[in-house]
This record gives sequence, C-alpha cells and structure tokens, in this order.
Amino acid sequence: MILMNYIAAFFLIVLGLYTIVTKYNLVKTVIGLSIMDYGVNLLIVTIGFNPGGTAPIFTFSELNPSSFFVDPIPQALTLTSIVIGACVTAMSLALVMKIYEQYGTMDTREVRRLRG
Amino acid sequence: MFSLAFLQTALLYLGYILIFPGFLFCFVIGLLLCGIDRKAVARMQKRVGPPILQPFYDFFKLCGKETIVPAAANRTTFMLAPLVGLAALVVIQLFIPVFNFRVFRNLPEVADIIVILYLLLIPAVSVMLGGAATGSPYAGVGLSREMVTVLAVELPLVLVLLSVAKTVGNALGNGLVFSLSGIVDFQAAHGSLIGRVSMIPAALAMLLIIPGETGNHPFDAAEAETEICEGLLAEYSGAPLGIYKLSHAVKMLTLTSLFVALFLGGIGTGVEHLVAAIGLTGGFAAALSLILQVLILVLLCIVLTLVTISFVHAVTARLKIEQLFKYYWTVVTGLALISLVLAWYGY
Amino acid sequence: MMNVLSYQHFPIYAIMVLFLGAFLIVLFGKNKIARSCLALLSVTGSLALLVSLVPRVMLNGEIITYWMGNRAYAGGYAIGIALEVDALSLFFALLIAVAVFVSCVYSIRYMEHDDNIPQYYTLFLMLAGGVLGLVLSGDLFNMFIMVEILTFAAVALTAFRNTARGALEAAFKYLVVGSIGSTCILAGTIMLYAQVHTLNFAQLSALIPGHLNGSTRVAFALLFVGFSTKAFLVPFHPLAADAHGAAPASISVLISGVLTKSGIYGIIRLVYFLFQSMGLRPIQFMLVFVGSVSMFVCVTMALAQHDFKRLLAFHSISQIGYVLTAVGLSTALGISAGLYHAMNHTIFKGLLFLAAGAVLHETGTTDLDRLGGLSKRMPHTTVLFLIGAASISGIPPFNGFASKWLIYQAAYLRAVETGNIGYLLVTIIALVTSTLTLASFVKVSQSVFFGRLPEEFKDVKEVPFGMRFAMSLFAILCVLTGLLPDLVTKLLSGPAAQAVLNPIRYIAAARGIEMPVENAALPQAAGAWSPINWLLLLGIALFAITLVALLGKYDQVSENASGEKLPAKYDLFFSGEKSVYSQVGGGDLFWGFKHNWRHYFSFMHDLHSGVVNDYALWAVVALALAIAFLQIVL
Amino acid sequence: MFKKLIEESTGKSPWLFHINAGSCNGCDIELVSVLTPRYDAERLGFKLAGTPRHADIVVVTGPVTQQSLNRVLRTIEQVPEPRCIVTMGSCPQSGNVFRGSYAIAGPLSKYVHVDVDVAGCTPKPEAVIDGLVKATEILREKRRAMK
Repeated sequence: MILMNYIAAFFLIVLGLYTIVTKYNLVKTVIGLSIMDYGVNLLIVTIGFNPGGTAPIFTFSELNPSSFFVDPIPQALTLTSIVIGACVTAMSLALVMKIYEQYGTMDTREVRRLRG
Repeated sequence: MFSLAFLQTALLYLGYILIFPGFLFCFVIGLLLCGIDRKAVARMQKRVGPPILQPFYDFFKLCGKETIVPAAANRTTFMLAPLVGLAALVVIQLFIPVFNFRVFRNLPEVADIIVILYLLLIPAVSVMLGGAATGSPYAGVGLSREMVTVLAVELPLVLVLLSVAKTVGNALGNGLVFSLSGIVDFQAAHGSLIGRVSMIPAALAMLLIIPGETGNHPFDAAEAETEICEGLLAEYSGAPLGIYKLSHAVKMLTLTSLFVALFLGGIGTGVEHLVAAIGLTGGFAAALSLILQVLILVLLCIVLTLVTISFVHAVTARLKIEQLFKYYWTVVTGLALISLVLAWYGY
Repeated sequence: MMNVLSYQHFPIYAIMVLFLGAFLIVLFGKNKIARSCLALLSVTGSLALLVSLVPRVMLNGEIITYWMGNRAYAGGYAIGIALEVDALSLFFALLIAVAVFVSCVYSIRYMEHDDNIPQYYTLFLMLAGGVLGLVLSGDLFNMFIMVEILTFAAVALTAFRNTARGALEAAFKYLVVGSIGSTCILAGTIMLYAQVHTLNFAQLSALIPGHLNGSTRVAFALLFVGFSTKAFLVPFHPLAADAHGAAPASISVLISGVLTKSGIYGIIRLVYFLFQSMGLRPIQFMLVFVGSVSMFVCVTMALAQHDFKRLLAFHSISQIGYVLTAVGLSTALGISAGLYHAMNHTIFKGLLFLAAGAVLHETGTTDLDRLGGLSKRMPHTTVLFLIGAASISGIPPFNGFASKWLIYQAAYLRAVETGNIGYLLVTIIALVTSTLTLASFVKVSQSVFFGRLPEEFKDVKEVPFGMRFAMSLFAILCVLTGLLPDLVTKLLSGPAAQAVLNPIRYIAAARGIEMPVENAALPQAAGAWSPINWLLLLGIALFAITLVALLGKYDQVSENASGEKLPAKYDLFFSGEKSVYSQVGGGDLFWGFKHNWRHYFSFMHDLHSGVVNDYALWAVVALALAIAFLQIVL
Repeated sequence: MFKKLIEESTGKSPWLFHINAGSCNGCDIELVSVLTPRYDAERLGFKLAGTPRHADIVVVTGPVTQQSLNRVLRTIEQVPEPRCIVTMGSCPQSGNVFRGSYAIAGPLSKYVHVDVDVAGCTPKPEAVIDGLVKATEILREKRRAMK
C-alpha cells in the first residue's frame, strides 16, 4: 500500500511541473506550484509512516523500547511545509492580481516585458 | 629607519623609476623607436621621410601648444587620464627584465606575466576614459573600436603567455612558470625560447599582436584619422595629446621588450662572460656589461619594430574593425593555440 | 547553564536581532526616526556580534555548536535544532552582515520618497535574517525554512516598487522558479532523511557517504538544483536579471551580494560536507562546467543589455560563475580563491548596484541609451563607480584582480597537475571573460558617466551624503581587500577554505569533540603579485610625471569661463557644425565584436524569451540532467 | 632653454588640417599629392591631422560659400594657439571664377586673418610646400610671441 503513496507523490510532483511548464495561464501556474507542493508533502508524510505504528504521543514514563509509533519529525516538517506552501500561494495570487491590473492579461506569453 | 643605507636604496629605486629603466629611458627609446618606424615606413614607400627625431619635435611642439578643454568635457578626467596611462606604462617597463639586469633582483617579484597582461589594460582604459570624458561622438566611436581591439588582442595574448609559461614549466619540470624573471633566467641557462619548435607559432602570434596592442597601422581602426577624426583623441590638444603620443611610443618599447624577454631572453646574457673574457672585473665590468645588454635590447627592439610595425604598416591597408576582430580571433589565435597545444604535449 | 552573555549565544543573537528588528518595525515603524534607528541598530548589532566571533573561529579554529533549548547531541542522535558555526559559516555570515549593514545605511536616504517604508524595512530585515540563519544553521531542514523566508522576502521586495516597469512580472517569475527550487531542496532534504533518519548537518555528513545509493544521488541532484536556483546559476540567470532590474538598488545589493552567496554556501556544504566529494572527478566536472558556462554566457548576455541594472545583474551571475569554478577545482588554492572572490563580489557588486541606484535616484532612469555625461553632475558617484568597475573588471590593484588572479593560477595549476585540457580551457575562458567584463563596464562608463550630458539631465544633482557614505564604505573595502590579499587570505578566506578541506572537524564538533586544527599550509600561487609595492611604484611614477607636467605648466588650460553663450572654441568638434546632442548608444558600442558573434547573440536573445513557462522548463531540464548525470557517474 | 626647444620643435612639426570650403577638389587633390612619395612633405614634418584640435596650420581651399562660411570659421576657432591659416588656390583669396556669385561669402580674409596665400588654380605642389614652409616660419614667430 505504501508504494502507492510514493507513486502518487511522484505523480503529483510531475503533474505540478507539467502544469507549470505547459499551461499559459498565470493562475494555472500557481495551481501547478500548489500541486507540486502537495506531492512533496505526501512524500514527507509517507516517509515518516510506519505500518501499524501508533500516534507519537508519549510521556517519558510511557516511552519504552517496545513502543512502536510513526516517525514524528516528518509530520512536523509537513506542517511547516504546508504553511509555507499556503504563503507562497497567497503571495503568488496577489502578484497575479496585480499583474492582471497592469498588463490586462493572464497569458504568460504576453507577460514578457523583460526579456533578452 | 632613515639610515644611510635606506636613503641609498630609496635613491637607487628613485633612479630606477626616473631614469633607467623608467621614465627617461622609456621617453628616449620609445620616441626613438617611433621615429625609426616613421622613417622606415617612408623609405619602404620610396619617400625621404621625416627625420628620426621627428617624434621628439612633435612631442615638444605639443607641449607648447594651447590646451583646450571642451565645455562638455569632465576636466579632471580629461587632464588626469593621460598621466595615469603613462605612469602605468612606465611602471610596467620596470617589471620587464633587461636580460640579466632587473630592478627587483633583491626583492620578491612584484608582478608576473598574468599581472602584466592586466597592467597593460590600464593605459588602454585610461585613454578610453579620457576620450569618453570629452563627450565627443567621435570619441564614442573610437572608444567602441579601441575596446574591440583590446578584446581581439587579449585572447591570443593570453594563449601566448600561457604557452610560454607551460613550455618553461615543462622544461624545468615544475609545471608552470609565470614569473617573467624566471622565464628570462631559464632562457639564459637553456637558450632562447624562440629556438623551440613549440614556441615558433607563439612568437609569430606575438609579432602580430604587437601592432594590435599598440594600435599601429593596419590595426588602428580605433584612431582612424580620416574616418573618425582620431577617435578617442579627437578633442585632445596640447600637452595631454603629447603625453598620449608619448604613451603610444612607450607602448611600442614595452611590447617589443616584452617580446625580447619572452622569446629572445637568451641572446644578451652571455655578455658578462664576454666582458670577463677581456679581463675586466669589478664595478666597471658590471657597468659595461649592463650598457652592452641595454644596447642589445634597444637593437632588438628596433629590429622588432621594423619587422612588426613598420613592415606590416607599409604593406597593408587598414582593416575594418570587424575584420580586425575576426583576424585576431581566427588567424592569430590559431597560431597561439597551435603553440599551446604543442607546449601542452611537451614539444 | 551557559551565561546568557557568553559567546556561544552570539550566533543565535545575531539572527534574532534581525528578526526582532523586523517585528519591532511593524509595531513602531510609523515614525521615520524610530524605524531608521531600529533598522540600523539591528543590523549593527548583528554585525558586531559576528565580528566579535572572528578571533575565536577564524584564528583559533574553534567551531561553535549551539543547541536550541540546550537539547544537545545524545544517544548517537542529534535531536535538537542546532546552529553550527565554523569558519566557512562565519565567513559567509560576515559578508552578509557587512552587505546588509551598508545596504541599510544606503536605504535610509534612498527609500525616503517611497510609500510603505515600514514594510520595506520589515522585509529587508527578514531577508537579512533569513540569509544569516541559512548560513549559521546546522540543520538541513532549517536551511530549507530559511531559504523559504529569504525567497519570500526577496520576492516581496522585488515587487516592492510595483509601479516600476516589469517589477511584478519579475517577482512572479522569481516566485515560480524559486518555488521550484525550494521544493527541490525540500524533496532532497526529505529523501536524505529517509535514508539516515536525521536532519542534523554534521550527522548527515557523517552518515551519507556510507549510504550512497540511487536515492541519495537523486537527493544530491535535487539539492544541487535547489541551491543553484538560489545562486541564479545558468540556467536560472534570467530570474536574477529580471529581479535586479526591478528591485530597489539596496535590495539588488542583497540579492546579488547575499542571496547568491547563500546558494554558493549551500552548494559548498552539499558537495564538500554532505557528500564529501573532495577530489571526485565527476563532481568537479559538474561544478566547473556549470561555473564556466555561467561565467561566459552571462558576460555575453551582459554585453547585449541596454539597462544599467540588468547589465549588472548578468555580471553578478558571471562573477558567481568564477566563484563556483574556483570552488569546483577542489584544491586548497582554488577554494580559497573562490571564497575570496565571493567576498570581493559582494563588495564590488554592492558598490556598483548602489551607484546604479544613485543614478536612478537622481535621474529616474537606468536606460543606458538615455543617460550620459553624469560625471560632471555627480563627480563623487562617478569616482566610486569607477572603483567598482575597475574591481569587477579585474584591473589591478583593486580586489577583483587579486582574487581573479588567484583563480587563474588555481585553474592553470590544476590543468598542469591533472594534464586535463579542460581546465586549460577554463583558464582561458576565465581570462577572456574578465576582458569582456571590462568591455561592458567601459560601455557603462561611456553611456552613463561620460559622453554627452542630455538636456533633460542638465539639473541633476549629486546624491545625498548618506548614500555616498554607504558607497564609500564599499569603495574603501574594495581598495583594502585588493591591497592586502595576504591578510584577507590569512584572516578570512584561508580559514574558511581550511574548514572546507576538513569536514571531519565539523562533524566531530557536533558531538562535542574538539579536534586539533590542522593548518595545512595553503599552497603558494605560481606567480607573484604584490599590490602594495606596485601601488607604491605607480604612486611615485605618477607623482614624478605630474610634477614634471605641472612644472611645464600642464594645468594652464583654456576653459570656457563665462558659461553664457558657448564660444565655438570650446564647442565639440562636430565637423564644423554647431555641435548637437549626439551619443553613441550603449547598445551600438562594440559593434565590431557583436557583428562577428551576431548568430550567437540573436540565438541568445531568442532563448531568453521572458515567458515564465520557458524558464520553468529550463529548471526541469536542469533537474533532469543533474539527476541523470549523477546517477550515471557517481 | 626649454622654451627654445619648444620653439624649434614648433617649426619642425607643423600638422595640417584641411578645410574644403566649396572647392572643386582640384586643390584638395594637389594638397594630398604634396604628401605623396614624389614630393613627400613629411620630410619637413608635415602631417595631415584628423581634427582641428591637433592642427597647427589650417589649409582652406574653395571660395568660402555662404553655406560653408560658419563652418569654416567655427573650425578655425577650434584650432589651439599658435595657429596659422593658409589659403590654397585662388578661390579663397579672390573668389576666382565664382567671384560675385550670390552663393559666395568669400574672400576668407574678410573674416579672419590669413597668414599665407598660395595662389594658383591650382597651385603647383612645389608652391604649396613653399607656402607651408613660410607658414611654419610664421608659426614659429607666433610661438615666440607667446608667453
């Protein structure tokens, strides 16, 4: 089952990149970024997953060599990563709005005053 | 600190800078080379030609002329640029050994050949900035061409220097020698580099580089007097112009003596033995051998000037700037590259 | 319990001071004086804290390991969050602190006419804190977080003047490709974590070389590409050009002097610490190849530019190419030269961007085809600019030459040592690139500071003292680091290079083990260059010539004294016509060069299409190539 | 002594600047022929300069048309002191066959002080050289008069 997760993570990352590269709409580019981010988040969670493990909530007295739990660090990382992803999305959407105001278009092929 | 010995050393170095091989030597020999060049070109064109001392007359005349600073010019840069360029050239001349004689014999070496490569840019940059500071459109075109000439010459010059460094390094078995006095010492012991197969293309390339670097005909697109009114110098008059003309002459000396140091370094070093063989010793012998070496150097510089500058001048027409660039990056670079590859594989 | 004032705390204080300043400015930033004082205080504090660490870390070779909340290394695993400051970290931290300090001093006058200045300072300090956190962090995930913070702040600051031409566009492109890079870093981090279950840098460095498999190779490629986006190496260079062109000059200083350095820092840590690939041929090849391509492509791109800041931006990447090439040589001399050049790059590029900012501040444009002749109106800026230009073009005796010279030596020595003709090619590219750099700065001098003054800029004034002061600081550093190469090598770049050569000490320090400093003597360069002596000689020669000239009445010139109607005598020679405004446009200079390279230039122009999809595609291709290359050769 | 040296040099290194003020090109060709191997004025130090800033002697050919008048005067003024003005051919002296034309502003001596006139249509190269040498003498005198 866990293999499915890895495949899905890989698929999501590639899908995100594909969207960024081929779609000529600014909003779709932002969506691509988000999809890529979700893919990585899925990857992180999957890496920390132990089949059959419990939630990693222990006090020191409960903790013994036989306690079996999923790795807590990737979960913490995922939370951070999700927050950062949300920030990036918010920021890029703000930029997209401003760009639409200035350029009057959402087409990336026309947002190219800086080139050469 | 201010002991007698210190004072003596200070005076000695001041003498080096001001008299030999510094300012005075550059002034006299440089202008002389320039005069010989003009005379030789005239003779090759079946003209009588100006007197050999003509560049001296030109220089002193320009000193006596009025200096006009155009209203659009930046006065400080306009006046300072020629002086900086000349001073930088004179200092480069201090680093080029005259066979056995070198200024910094007892001190760690100040500059190696890579540094000299970049020091040679300073006069070029100062003439460009001085010209640009006048605001003349001709200077703008001249600047563009001068810079392209520098770009064109730089690549083959780099290759020549690297191949010389590699050849000497190979022969000494320690990889590479960048030190100019090291290169000359090596030649003193093992014969001039021009005698090696791998160095012949490099020497040829260097011969072609000299007129390009000095901006002599046919590589003088930057100062074409008939099309762009002398380019960078269009607004210069009087003493600053004279100093530019002097710098140009000194550059001829610098480059030809650099050639001598790089490829013909073994020629003049036997002089001491010769002097000793006559039976002279002591300070007088040292002075005599130094004078002889300087004479040999000047002679070689004159020959080189005749070959690279005068002869090329007399038989060719001025190249357009894009032709010049192409020429240097194909023909001359090719020659230097052959040399580098030969040196790389140990020939 | 450690004393709160003990030096072990200094690194975290240095970071905190900046973030605290950012926070306080949000609260109290309405008042102009308060926000300037706060910003200056925090950057000065940060700089002072870092400088006070120099004797310990640089000279004594101490490595400061600091565990947040005192959760030290225990039971074979580093669980806590660590800051680990060795000579390499401190070297980059110092660069950053200095650049941030000068940029902050400059901002006070430079930004005074903008709106939303409190937000500017907040983002500015966040950016600074982010980069400082990145280089001082001893933890791979925290490096990622800091990368995100700095990318975020940099994007926001790029778009800060959102009415400026292309600012939003540049910010968006930067955000997209930068996010791809950040995601790469995150994915690489987590893949390494999956292999060895730790995020602590020292521990990773100890474990990864034993766990080299397909997965870690992919992680290597991901991290390499991620840090490359931060350093804007080819193929990410168009982003740098766009971002620099649009951002305020003080931010360009940070983007070029600080952000790119964080990328280089990441690459050094990745290559020489995490994977300990010192002396591995394929990795050297990769670094030197990317470095040389960046060096050459960006310098030619810069030659074709018409905009002052955009031109500087391309040069910035070109110089970063030098740094990466030198570092990639994997020799002590190469790494030390590369780090030295990284430092010099921060200084002279900072100076140049500030000069560009000064021009923009006074004239309102950076278009090379519209400017000209400003040297008469802004003499101080001109002199400062010329110092910067001479430095970056490698004109002796300024600092750019000192470090580039070491790089040439290192590359050629490497070529001779290995007998590899590729390194020879690199040496030649490096030497030629330097001349091309000179060409484009001659172009800038001609088009902006010299040449003819256009009518519309007749009344331009010199910039305020605060800005000139900031530029002078950089200019003084340019001269000093150029004249004292031995001191710089001994004090700064040498120890940092030693740290790179001895990753074992870094690993041991995290476990609390002090290893003795092995001061392997840095190899001497093959040639000779003593700038002080040269300057002395030049000084005497110049003095003598000037004296002679003055005795010969060199200074008696005819000048246009009246200043009213221009007499023909002082007019420019215009083939007899009354001179009109005429300037050879920046783009038309060097025609002879461009004509011969016209196919290359038109190809490059078409390639840099400005469409964000293309740039993203380049990133994907670079990633794919890096993964493929590392899978095959490592 | 230095002054003497400069004075001597001034006489030995006169650089020419050539202005065509509506000439028929006859004189222009003859001026160039002065510098060819046959006559070789360079043996006396003569050299054609590209810009008036470098020049000592201004050689004006042509009848000074209305169109060219201002340009000629402007250029002459841009030559640094000491300078000499030489007219070559009859046109700038009298107007020659163009005399009386509405398009002619000449003769040149109406506007500036002319030092040497070399008459002829066109003057022979020998005559031109002779005139230039005379101008050189005047140049030397002017230099002596300068402080």
